[in-house]
Amino acid sequence: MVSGVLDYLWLVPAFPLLGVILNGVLALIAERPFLLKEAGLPPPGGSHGHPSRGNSHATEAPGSHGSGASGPHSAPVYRNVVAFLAPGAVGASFVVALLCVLSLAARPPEGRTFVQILFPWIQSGSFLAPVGFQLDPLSSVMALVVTGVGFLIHVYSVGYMSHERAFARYFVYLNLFMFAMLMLVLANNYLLMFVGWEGVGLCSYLLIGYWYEKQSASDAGKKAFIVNRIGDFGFLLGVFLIFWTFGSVSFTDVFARIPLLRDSGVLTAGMATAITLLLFLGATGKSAQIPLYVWLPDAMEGPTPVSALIHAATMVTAGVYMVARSSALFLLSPDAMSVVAVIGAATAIFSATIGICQTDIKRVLAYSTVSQLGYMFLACGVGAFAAGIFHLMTHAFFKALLFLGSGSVIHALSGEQDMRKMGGVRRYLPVTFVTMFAATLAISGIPGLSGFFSKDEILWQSFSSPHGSPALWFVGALAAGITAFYMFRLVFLTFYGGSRMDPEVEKHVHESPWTMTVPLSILAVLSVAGGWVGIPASLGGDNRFEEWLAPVFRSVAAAGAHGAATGAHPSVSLEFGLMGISVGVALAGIGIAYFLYRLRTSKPAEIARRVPALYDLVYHKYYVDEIYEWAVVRRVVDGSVWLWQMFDALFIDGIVNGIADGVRSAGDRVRRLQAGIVGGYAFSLLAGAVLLVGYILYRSMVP
Amino acid sequence: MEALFFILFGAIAVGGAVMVVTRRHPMVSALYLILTLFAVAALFVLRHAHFLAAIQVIIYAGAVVVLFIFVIMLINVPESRLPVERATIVRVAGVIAAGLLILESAVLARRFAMPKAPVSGVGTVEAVGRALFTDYLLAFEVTSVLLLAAVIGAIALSNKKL
Amino acid sequence: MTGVPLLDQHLLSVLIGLPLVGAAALLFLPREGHRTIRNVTFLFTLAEFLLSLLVVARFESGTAAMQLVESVPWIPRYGIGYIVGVDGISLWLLMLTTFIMPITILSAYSSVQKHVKEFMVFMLILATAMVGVFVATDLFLFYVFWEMVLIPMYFLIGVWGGERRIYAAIKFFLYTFVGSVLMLVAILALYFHHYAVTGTYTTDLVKLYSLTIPVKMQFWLFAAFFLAFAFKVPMFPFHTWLPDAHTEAPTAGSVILAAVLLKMGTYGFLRFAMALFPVAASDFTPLIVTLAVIGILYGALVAMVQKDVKRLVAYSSVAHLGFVMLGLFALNLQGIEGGILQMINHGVSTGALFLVVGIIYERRHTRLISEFGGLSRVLPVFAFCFMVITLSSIGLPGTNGFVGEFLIMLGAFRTHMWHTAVAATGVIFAAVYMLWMFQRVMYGKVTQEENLRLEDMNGREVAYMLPLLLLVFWIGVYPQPFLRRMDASVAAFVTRFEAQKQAALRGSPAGETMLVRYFDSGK
Amino acid sequence: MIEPPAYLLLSAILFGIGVVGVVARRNILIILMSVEVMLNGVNVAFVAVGSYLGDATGGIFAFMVMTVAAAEAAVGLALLIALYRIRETIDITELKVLKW
Repeated sequence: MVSGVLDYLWLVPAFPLLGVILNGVLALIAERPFLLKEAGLPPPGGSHGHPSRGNSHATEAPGSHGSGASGPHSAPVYRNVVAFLAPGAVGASFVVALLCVLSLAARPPEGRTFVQILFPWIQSGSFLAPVGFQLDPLSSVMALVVTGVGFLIHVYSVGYMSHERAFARYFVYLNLFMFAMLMLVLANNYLLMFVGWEGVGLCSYLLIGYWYEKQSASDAGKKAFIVNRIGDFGFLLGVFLIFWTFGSVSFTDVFARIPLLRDSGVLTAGMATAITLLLFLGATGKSAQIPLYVWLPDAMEGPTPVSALIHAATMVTAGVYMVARSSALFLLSPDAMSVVAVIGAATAIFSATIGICQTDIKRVLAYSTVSQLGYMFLACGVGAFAAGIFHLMTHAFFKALLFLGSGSVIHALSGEQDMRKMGGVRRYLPVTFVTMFAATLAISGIPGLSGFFSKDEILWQSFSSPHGSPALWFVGALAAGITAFYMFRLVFLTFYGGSRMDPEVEKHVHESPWTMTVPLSILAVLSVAGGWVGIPASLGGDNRFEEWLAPVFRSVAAAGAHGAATGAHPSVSLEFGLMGISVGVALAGIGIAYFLYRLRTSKPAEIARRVPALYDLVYHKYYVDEIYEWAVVRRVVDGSVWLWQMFDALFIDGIVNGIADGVRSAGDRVRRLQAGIVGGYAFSLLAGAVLLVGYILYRSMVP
Repeated sequence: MEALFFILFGAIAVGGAVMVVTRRHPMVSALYLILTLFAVAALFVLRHAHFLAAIQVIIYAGAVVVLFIFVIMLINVPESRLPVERATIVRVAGVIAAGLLILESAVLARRFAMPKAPVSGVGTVEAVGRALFTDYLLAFEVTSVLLLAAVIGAIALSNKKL
Repeated sequence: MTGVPLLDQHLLSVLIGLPLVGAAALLFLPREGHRTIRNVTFLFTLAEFLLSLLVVARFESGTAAMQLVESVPWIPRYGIGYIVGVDGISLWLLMLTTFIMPITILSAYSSVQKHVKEFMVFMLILATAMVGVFVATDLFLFYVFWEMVLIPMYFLIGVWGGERRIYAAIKFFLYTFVGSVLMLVAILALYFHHYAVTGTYTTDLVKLYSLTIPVKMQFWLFAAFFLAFAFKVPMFPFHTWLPDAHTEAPTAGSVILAAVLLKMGTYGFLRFAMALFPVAASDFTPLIVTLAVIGILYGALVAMVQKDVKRLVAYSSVAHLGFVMLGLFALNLQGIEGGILQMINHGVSTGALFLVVGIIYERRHTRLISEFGGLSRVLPVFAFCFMVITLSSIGLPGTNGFVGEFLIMLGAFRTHMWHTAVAATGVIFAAVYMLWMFQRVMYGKVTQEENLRLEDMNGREVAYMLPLLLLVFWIGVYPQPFLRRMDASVAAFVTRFEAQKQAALRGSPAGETMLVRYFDSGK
Repeated sequence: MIEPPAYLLLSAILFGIGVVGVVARRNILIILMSVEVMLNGVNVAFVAVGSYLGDATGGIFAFMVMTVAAAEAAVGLALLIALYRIRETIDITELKVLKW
């Protein structure tokens, strides 16, 4: 029976959770003695050849973690167990997910929604949020991407992290992340989704701050968590509104009740706008959109596989997934759709321009990620949810590959991340180079590769959909050109030209072990071929991907006001024209990159000198971090200090202690009556008696 | 007849009391105190409180005042070191207040209505004894505890190692 | 002898009495035998906890009535009775009290070295008083226990506290005492009102519930109760005793203070102030909700800039209790259940936080954040516990904090949408101050030489931390056992609240509330 | 026939004289004796009123007062002796350590 396999859906998140527990026990029991032994030792100075960690300050960080103390040769047994357990858990969950999806696919399209309720989680009055999973075409795409890419990155991590002291701790976090992410994508209600939503934020925090001894790393982790929490605040309020509007938080209930509530006037457009904008605030936090994107570039402080998994392929796309999941709600509110589209487009172009001037290889990729996420939101904003998810998937392949490739480079170059100190690495790292080049072609939108199909679908929809406009298309196309430019800039600076490497570093450059290159190769294949499931009809394909997702978004279209998700193409020739333009723009971007970084390598510096203000502005990321720091962080901290010292200590406690002091000083005065002279006391006693008897007398005379 | 005795003993009591508070040497005061106590005992007899009159003489005059005299002789303050009385504001005011108190009480006492049929015999040994060992038994027993406490207190206080 | 049924009949009294018996037993132990004294105290508190499990076992979740009731006339002439009972509102607070006691006693094994015997005696007296507060259903009895809590706590702070312990102890005592004196006046007023209406004197809470109190009288009585409980909670702006008391109290004192004593205030609101005076409670709701929201933000902001870990946690309590108050005054099922659950959660997480702080304080004798840094490297187990508790405190889903805060805000969102929206930003600030503190204490490099030599948590410390961690996840993942036992009582509370309110409003001349009339006359 | 007010008047006068002694004298011994005078004044009232009302309670009260007076005298004099040993004075104005 097909549903027999689906009954084991809960195993998909359960395997990583098991991995968390087992690895956690190992981390606390087996790994702790090693760490403590090391902690007693003074940190050895200087780095000697262990390219152990990806951080931007190679000269200070690697050595300070005691990299010499534990190499793979001296690895204790537990490390092997962890190295097997952690990827194994994710692999198992991938297999289960795959089987479940296959059995789901065997069902007729309308019946492709499977809900499994495990137990009630929070129940209070009419409110019920169960722990339940929902597998439908949308979540199955996500589940496969998450477990599949996640598995590859786990394998890669075994190699990449092999020199780390806290090996088990890393995999605990990574497995925990997989668990949280799977809860997010498989949840059957908004609240459980929120569990995964915050859970991945936590793992992101933990993994960014993995090298917690480094101030910048723990700062970045904290920043990521807090900025995400700002988004979560919106998400949470959105959930409240959903519950009090729909009376449920489960996806199926909410979407099923839309027509009824809309017709009865309970669900107004204003309410829909409020709900969706709050949810979208959550999405901007998680998916690093304006104005909450600032945490993602800093998140590159984490180990590179983490950047690949969390900050490129999976977690940051959760916002897109959530918007797509809530598409029925978003379609009720044209205003919200416009906001999503505009924010997406603005983020795409804004961060793409920042990417031009970055010199840190991972930061280029980080801004690229922000930009690509903007693309996905653009797609959602114009109603092309399927296209957004499609791009989400292809992006997961090629961006994970790009990060892993850059990780491989960094690994080979002893932790060097500055592209100005690379060059000509192609010779040493052939596999890395080839795979990364494929990914670069894919992201640039070269026809035939995965990125082309998904990106082109988005651009076409942003032009042709009822929610779209030529302006959105133009911004998108421009961003595509810039993307092609900075990606090839990255490739040229890193792999081509003469070596600018530190001679000391150059001696140790080596290709990475198989645990790293095999995932690279698999991802390269996916980057190239991953788009072939969604070749549009105009190019002779049948867009099977969109068809697969259609049940999710078709019911949306039926429920929503506008059925634009899979609108018929108005004109094939127009589509071809636009496709040609976007390919042309991409090629132009590549051409400019080739010109500037291969032919006239002195030109970039010259340009920078010619427009110093502009260059400075872009180089410093438009000073957004500084503005936030000045306008928000400092205000809040100063205000809090004021509240504490002036309001709390001076004002409130002033009143409290003032009362106390008043009583005390009054007592001090009254005390003088108690002079200690007995005669005085006797006299007051007597006076009291006289007054008392006088009073009695008075009362007896005056009735 | 009763009026005559009342005026006589009342005058003795008041006179003795005045002497008690005005004499410089405590020994003289103590002797006048005995006079006052006897006069009060006589007044008790006038009101048919024979038992009380008896213990007034036995306990008060016989024990308490003797105790006073004993202490006066024990510490034997030389004449020169007796406190010198001086009129301070508090003292003068105190005397005036005391006078006021007497006045007030006198006015109050005049307004005091009372059945005119004095019942004789309520202060006899039998009556007091009956009351004491029936209705007021608990109070009586508590009195003994009080006295015991006083004894212990007195002993403890006069301990040299205080 | 039918042992078990007898025990059942007097279960609550046994729970009240057992610690006192323990305290009496301690008197017969030699004062030098610290080990014996500690063990005996621990055994008594453990027995207390195990016995209290029997309460849960006997508890019927389907009914809203008081259960395990014992009612004995105490001062019959004045209608005062010894009446105890539990319902869904007090059950978990009782359990929290008995649960936290053995843990604090274990933590005091090492942290209290002077006057061990007296310390333990005070702890046991405190346990009796706290249990009494939560099970008393007679106003007079409640008041007795309520005041009885003050005395041992006063000594715990004043004798075993930090440098400014005397100041803190007196401040704590006076602050809360002022409130409770007002409450006493209100109790008397209520008592005489009951006599005036029915002709009998009683302090039985259940009988008083059915009393319809005139609107104007409700206003003043609620105001008095409000002050008493608001001081205790503490609500902004009556909170300034809390940071001082928490900071100066010994670890065990801080834990008890945070876990149980503060809950007496919120519990008092629910059980007495709101239940007895529904009209006034409704009138006060805007004020209280506003103060609660201010407290949430204020506590969070001020916590953020503290330099002393304990002060930080104390201010975070102000914020957390703000959430509880917000939930209670949402006046619907979700809000109140969330509020009660959050009382438990706060007891668990903040109690655990104080234990965590206590652990490093014992080793370094400082609470200043700047004295630490990089401890993760030296103390991995400690880091793990601290992390879990931090996450619980900031309300991460999957931990207990989330369930409570979520239900609170869900409930409050319905009745006070904008207040709740503002309060929700408190969740952000919670992350800011907790993570910032965690970063400064645990992350970075070890900067102080002494910190390198710190020892990780020992077996005893793990033993008392573990139950707390388990509870963090249990409530976070499967809160149903807790919520289900509240359902009937809270639902009945909400229903009765509305009914009483309507009845009282019918009784008042114009059917209008006090505040409305006040403002109308002001115009 | 003596009216009860006469006894009460006498009682008030005795009491007042005792009060004067207490407030106006410095010699502790005399103060103590003045207290005895005051107590006697009270006793007169008790006994007189008791006998007029025909109630033994008045007498009982007087009895109690005497007991208290005896106790008071004993403790008071003991205190005086203890004090005299330490301070070598029986002047009440010199005793003013009862303050802070």
